[in-house]
Amino acid sequence: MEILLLLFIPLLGGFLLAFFGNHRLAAELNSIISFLTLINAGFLAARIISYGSIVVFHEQFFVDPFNIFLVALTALVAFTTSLFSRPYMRIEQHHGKLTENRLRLYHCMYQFFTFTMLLALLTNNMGILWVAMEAATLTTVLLVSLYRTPASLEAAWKYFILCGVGIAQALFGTILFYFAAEKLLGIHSSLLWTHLDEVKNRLDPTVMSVAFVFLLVGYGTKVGLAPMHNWLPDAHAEGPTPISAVLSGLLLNVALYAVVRCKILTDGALHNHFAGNLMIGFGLLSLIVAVFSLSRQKDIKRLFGYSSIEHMGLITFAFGMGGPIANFAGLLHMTVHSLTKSAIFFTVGHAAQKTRTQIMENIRGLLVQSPTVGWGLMLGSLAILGMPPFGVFASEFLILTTAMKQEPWATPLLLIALAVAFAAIFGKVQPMVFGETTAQRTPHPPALLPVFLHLSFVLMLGLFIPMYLANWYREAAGLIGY
Amino acid sequence: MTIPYGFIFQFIQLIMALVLSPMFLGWINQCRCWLQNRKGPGVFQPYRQLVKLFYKDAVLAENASPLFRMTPYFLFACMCLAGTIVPVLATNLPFASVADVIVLVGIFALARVFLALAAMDIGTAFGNLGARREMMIGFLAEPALLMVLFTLAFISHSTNLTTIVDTLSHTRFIIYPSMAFAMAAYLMVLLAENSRIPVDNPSTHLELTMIHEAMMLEYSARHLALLEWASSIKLYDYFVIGFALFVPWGIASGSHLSSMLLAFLALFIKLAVAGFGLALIEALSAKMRIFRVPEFLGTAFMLAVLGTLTHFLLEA
Amino acid sequence: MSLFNSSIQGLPLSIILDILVYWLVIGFSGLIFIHNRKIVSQILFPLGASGGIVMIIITAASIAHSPSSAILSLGLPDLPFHIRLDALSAFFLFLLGISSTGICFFSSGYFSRDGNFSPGLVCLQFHLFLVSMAFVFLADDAYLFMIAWETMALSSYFLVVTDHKVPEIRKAGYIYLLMAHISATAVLLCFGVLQKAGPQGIGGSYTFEMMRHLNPDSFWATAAFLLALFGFGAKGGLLPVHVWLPEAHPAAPSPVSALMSGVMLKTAIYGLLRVTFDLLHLQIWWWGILVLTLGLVTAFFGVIFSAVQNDMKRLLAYSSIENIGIILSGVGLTITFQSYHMQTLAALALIATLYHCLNHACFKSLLFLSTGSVLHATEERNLGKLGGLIHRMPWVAFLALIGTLAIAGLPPLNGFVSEWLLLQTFLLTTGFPQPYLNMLIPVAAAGLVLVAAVAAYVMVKFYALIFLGQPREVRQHEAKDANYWERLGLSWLASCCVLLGLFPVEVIKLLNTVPGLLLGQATKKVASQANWLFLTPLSPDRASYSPMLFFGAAAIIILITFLGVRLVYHGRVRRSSPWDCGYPMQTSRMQETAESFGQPIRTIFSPFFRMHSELPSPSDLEPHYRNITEDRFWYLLYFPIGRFFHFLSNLFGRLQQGRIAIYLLYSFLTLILLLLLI
Amino acid sequence: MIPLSSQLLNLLAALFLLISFAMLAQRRILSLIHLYACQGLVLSLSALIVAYSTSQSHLYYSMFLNFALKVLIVPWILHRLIHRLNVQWDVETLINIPTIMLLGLALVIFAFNLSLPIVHLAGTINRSTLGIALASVLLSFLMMITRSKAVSQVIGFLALENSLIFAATSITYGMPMMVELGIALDVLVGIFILGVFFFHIRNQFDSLELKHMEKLKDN
Repeated sequence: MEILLLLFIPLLGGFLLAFFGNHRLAAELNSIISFLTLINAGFLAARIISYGSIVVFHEQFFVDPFNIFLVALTALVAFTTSLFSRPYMRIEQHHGKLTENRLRLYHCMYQFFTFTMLLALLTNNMGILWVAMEAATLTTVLLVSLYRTPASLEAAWKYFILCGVGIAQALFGTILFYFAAEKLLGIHSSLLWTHLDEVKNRLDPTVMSVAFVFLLVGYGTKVGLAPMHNWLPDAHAEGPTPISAVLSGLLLNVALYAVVRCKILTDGALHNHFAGNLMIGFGLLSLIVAVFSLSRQKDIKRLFGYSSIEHMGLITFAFGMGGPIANFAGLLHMTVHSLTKSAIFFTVGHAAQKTRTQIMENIRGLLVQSPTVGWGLMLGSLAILGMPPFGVFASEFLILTTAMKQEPWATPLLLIALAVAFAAIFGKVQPMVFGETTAQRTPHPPALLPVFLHLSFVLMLGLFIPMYLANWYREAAGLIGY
Repeated sequence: MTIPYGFIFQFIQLIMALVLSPMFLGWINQCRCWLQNRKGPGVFQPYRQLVKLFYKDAVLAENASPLFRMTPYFLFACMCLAGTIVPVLATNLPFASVADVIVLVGIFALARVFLALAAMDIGTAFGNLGARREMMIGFLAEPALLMVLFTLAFISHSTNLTTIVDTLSHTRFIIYPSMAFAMAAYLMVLLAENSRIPVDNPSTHLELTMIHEAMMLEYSARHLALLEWASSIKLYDYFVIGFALFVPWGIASGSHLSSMLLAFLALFIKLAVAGFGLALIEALSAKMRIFRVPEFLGTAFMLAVLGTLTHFLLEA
Repeated sequence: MSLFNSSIQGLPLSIILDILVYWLVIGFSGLIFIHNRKIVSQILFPLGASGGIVMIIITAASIAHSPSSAILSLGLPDLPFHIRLDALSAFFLFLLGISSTGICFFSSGYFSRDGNFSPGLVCLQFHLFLVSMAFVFLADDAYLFMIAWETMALSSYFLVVTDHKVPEIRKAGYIYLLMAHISATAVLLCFGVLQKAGPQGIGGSYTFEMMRHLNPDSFWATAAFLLALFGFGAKGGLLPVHVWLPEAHPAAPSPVSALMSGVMLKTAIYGLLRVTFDLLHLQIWWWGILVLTLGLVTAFFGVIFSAVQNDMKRLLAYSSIENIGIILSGVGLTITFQSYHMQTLAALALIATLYHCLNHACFKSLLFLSTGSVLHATEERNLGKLGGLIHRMPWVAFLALIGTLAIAGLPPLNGFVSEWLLLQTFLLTTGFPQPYLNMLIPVAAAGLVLVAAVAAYVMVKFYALIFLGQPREVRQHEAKDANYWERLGLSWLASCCVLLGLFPVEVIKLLNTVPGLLLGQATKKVASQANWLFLTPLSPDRASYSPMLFFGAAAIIILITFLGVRLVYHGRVRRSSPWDCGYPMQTSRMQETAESFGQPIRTIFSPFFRMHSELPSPSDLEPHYRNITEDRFWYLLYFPIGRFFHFLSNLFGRLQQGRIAIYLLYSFLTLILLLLLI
Repeated sequence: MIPLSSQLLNLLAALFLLISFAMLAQRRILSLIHLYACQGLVLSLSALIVAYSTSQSHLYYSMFLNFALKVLIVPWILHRLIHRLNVQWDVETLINIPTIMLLGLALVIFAFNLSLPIVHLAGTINRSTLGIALASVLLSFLMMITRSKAVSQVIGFLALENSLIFAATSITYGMPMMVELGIALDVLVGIFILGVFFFHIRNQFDSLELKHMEKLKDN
């Protein structure tokens, strides 16, 4: 029941906002809907934790610790982002960047986007998963191009074409899955993940490997794995900041979730580490490409877009290695990354709004202008760079030490990459936060509750992971297996 | 019933250091006069000098700090201590175990640092210049000195001077080739540390090349007297250390008055010869430019290291 | 406290944890009074100092006890924070307590003066720094160690950039945190190697307890050791990864510089010792030689560079590099001895090393703090512009003199004791299997002596230019002496220097449990048959030293001389202007400057510097002389690396050049490639 | 003896591939749209045949769906678009068609080789169509790469999607209905969004040349 509600709320909210999206209180409504979604997700999560995974509605929906954890995360970040976007978008409107209709479109699409995310996570049907991903692309395309500036249009176009093609390849992979499973499962249930999971050992290896290649390239495009990553920085930089936040915080995770689901099946079919090795390779490649691109950036949101690629690479690497610790670390990293990165985008949004620019040379002395923004950005960047005691370090610690056990050759690469990323990002963040500025101190402190909420959560995860959360991660990690 | 003897020796040594050192300085100057066929002022000239200085009124610069006034006493004390540690007459010195050769070098360094600080206290150009040069010579000479001592220490497996002297003099006689290097190095260090020609000229003022004198320019009367006295004791100390290390024969190990007297005699002879030797060196060699001092002391250092290495090559 | 509920054996450990919590509370209460300078400086910092004092007592009492450990219910699942208090950590905590007490006292005076910083924030970062360092010493699993390690770096970074309006300080902070992070990655990799052989599973082998039990083979052991050497060396300022140190230490406020130099650098030594002797069980002789050589090179480099500095804090920073070098050479000796199972000698070397750590913590903190007072009194850090402060600030001058003599390694103060012990160790080294080593050791000893001698030179420069002579600038005429809190802090540290110098035997009795822990229980106690008066490392006839008697005798002689002179003669004194060979028109500008005092070193060791100097030509109307001495390593190592990475990033930047067709092509080719691979 | 239906199906597959090649080489946008419609027709015909020969009822629906969407609606929308944007006559400059053709040929061979090991276990009546489907996927991919105009790129995208559906219907009697519906919906929405996009792009860059959209890059 929660599942239907969970899907229904954002859907209804989307339609509501399609009509009242330009109302005075639309933003509040948006937050309220997201909040309801969050509550609902909370209930569902509680139930899953207590009773274990469930399959409902002609096996069309299915919830296990792995995806419920992402559902909860999605709902949480969606809610906080809506909180952040309420004042933010209002100021954007005052700056004259948005018309009322655009605002309506924004709110409506925001809810639809949440809906597609949740659908992609909750469905049991690989086909529906694909459909949801495609729908997510469509909604976000509209959101990225919200400002209708040439740059935003270009970004949206690239995003659409690249991800569309990628998704198309994913569809081919899905068809091949179907093709492989059909003879075993018949027409109706042969795309249902649960059934596929049962028979995965008997699926034909060649088909599965080809299929996985298509799926990896396809969904990998959406994850932002190099060399299919090129859309990501543009989309992050040109869209409105809340959208950058949810793109980094949610969409990439969900795409990666799809990849991991496929990996599970492929591993079952192939009995070798083929899928894992592919993911390790792509993870490392993305990591390295991202960190070396970091130092060239001028636009702050581009910078953190690349940092998202970097972290997605790291997570992919972790899942590629597999095993209890690596998966645990991967899940943990998913969590902390989406929390931290969205927090960073919140602060970046405020900073960019204050200084009316996204070019980093022109952002200086944030600490003087508004201490909260300054500290938020500083702490957030340090957290994302894997500085203890923040949670990112915890996951990176686990990933690195596991890599030392399983892929010793890769560890130096990882460490060098992380060091380079540190040098690049911190070298750019420090002058923005510190130093003198001509701008005077802003009168009222910005509403940064979400930022510090996220950061404190990340901090907690670094120092202390509650037992139920840990068990949850463990079960999820167990599901992913090797 | 040896302990009182030990303390007696100790005390005698201290007194000797105080009393003999000016005379030794006088002897050296006398020899130099003879070698430059002049008629010297006599061996006791330094005593007269000291007494005269003690009677004078002290003149201090306005901005002289307490440090400046205390330094002569510190210096004097350091040199006296050094004198007591070195076995000059006998080796069973109770106080010798207070400090070994490394501490000895440390004492000299302490004295040097205090003198340099005092020299810079007034803030005159000459004082600064002297202090800088003195410290430079210090950090070049100290390693050489320590390496010399290390050679000996390696030979005798000890850094206690008394033990070294015991092993060298009272065990059966062995020829140590490393000693030759060590001795040469020690001689060079001695010249540098006591500001003798060719490194510095003790009997000069108002020269841009002066080192030791430049540091004492601002001193007068009793302070100057103490400093002069201290530097003569330093010279004496260096010589007796040299004797203890390289020609330890005659130093009493037991505590009989006979051997005591013998040691006394031996010391006199050594001092006389060595003083003359020093005078000879000074008379023959010309003072070198300050820029060449590093090379000079570098050579000393190299020699000392070579000494150690030869010890490990040939003797170990 | 609910956090520490789970299984703490032993009272000392729990008390130490309480102290840490106490410090944390102080720090966070700084946030409450974030702008209230009076409360923060007059109340919070002294409270922190009280914590330090308790720390000293507890550790001194518990250092001889058997290791006690605890598990905090924090950290990762299956990997809660393990902490352990053994002799080594107790010693370093003792060190932390000693210098932090003095520094806290001083800070309460220092931060009471106004500057553009928010005192509460500084208070928080300061105490966080203390706590993280303590946790570094206490940590018993890799995760907690890394967290404490990085938190230490982070909090100190924020302290360094306290005055972030100044661009140089920002740059220094950046370099500092970057190097700290790189060193941390190396350390992390080292732990990764150490736990490599361990079983799978979270928390599998991340605890040091586990690491102690899995013995990696010599290859992986060497890898771990080299990584540790790099990582910890980078933290400690080992060549060639020292470049951050002379930037960061001067940039920080003086109490912070003191804490960084005095204690934080020792965490590197601690880590190296912990990994090399505690976690690894086999040592290979060439490790020791490597460390010894590196240490000596570092020491030499540090000392000659400190000799040519003009900025007093930079000078001290380089001298920290020197001291770390000396300490590391001691560590190297220890490793070599241990690898040849000469445990007594190893123990002696280790004792000397630890002793020097302790001494350096005292006198370097003391000197940094005194520069802080000078800085406050004159707003001037260029040695060439100071001078004559002994008249204006007698307290600081006197206490700094003690520190100066101590760091110059002069008897009877503490610096001399540790160098004496180290030299003794060198001298006792004869029994190596390789003749080469036997040759090398004396040369190394010579190098050490050279370093010590140059250090004396440097310190004369430091002290004389700041406190002696005539004021070189007008401003120094109204310089004020340190206030009471500052005096308290300074005198605390100064008295530590004196006591450590005068009672070495007692201190060594304290340290003696550490070799037992690290080198095996069989180790014979150092200075076992020494009574409190005479320090005899092995046997009285080999070497002995009694600072107390030395001091007493010197004092007596001074007294007698003084009285004698006064009684026999007179004490009349006249004051007049300095004579100076009768040269007229002496001005204070005719004194030595920092550059001129460094000149001998520059000329003698010129190949080591990267200098360019602007000399006046004879026809200059207003001649001016400038000399810039730089570190070659920037040009030999760091700039090339930077260029290389820049080149790489340009290469990768080509990927993103805007044409959508190209992007599609990437995706297409990837697909084809993978399909071919199958 | 191969049954007639499968012979027909193979014929349609060949046609499909042929059309893909034609699209790859076609310069004029209007005829591109026509080709796309033909492709849709072939697609729905093949669906019909499969449905008939295997009497799978849901395939009829999917056939109707495809027909409606790919033969009527989408081409109609595209026509409207290019008329409104009045680009129906413009011709794009393809670089060197023979090379592209050769590339396409290579791709076809590659696709066939790739599909060989898979095909043999296809129990369906349509052995070799997987290779063709894969080939046409790659071909339309290539087409997207080589095009320099927004509209034609989109047509390439649609062709890609077409060939996917072709693969679905021909090798695995089509996907489950719900999925097909979802896909169709996505395509429809996508077309609408793209249509809106064209206008924005034209307003911003006053042309649909992709070369205007190369501003965002690292430098």
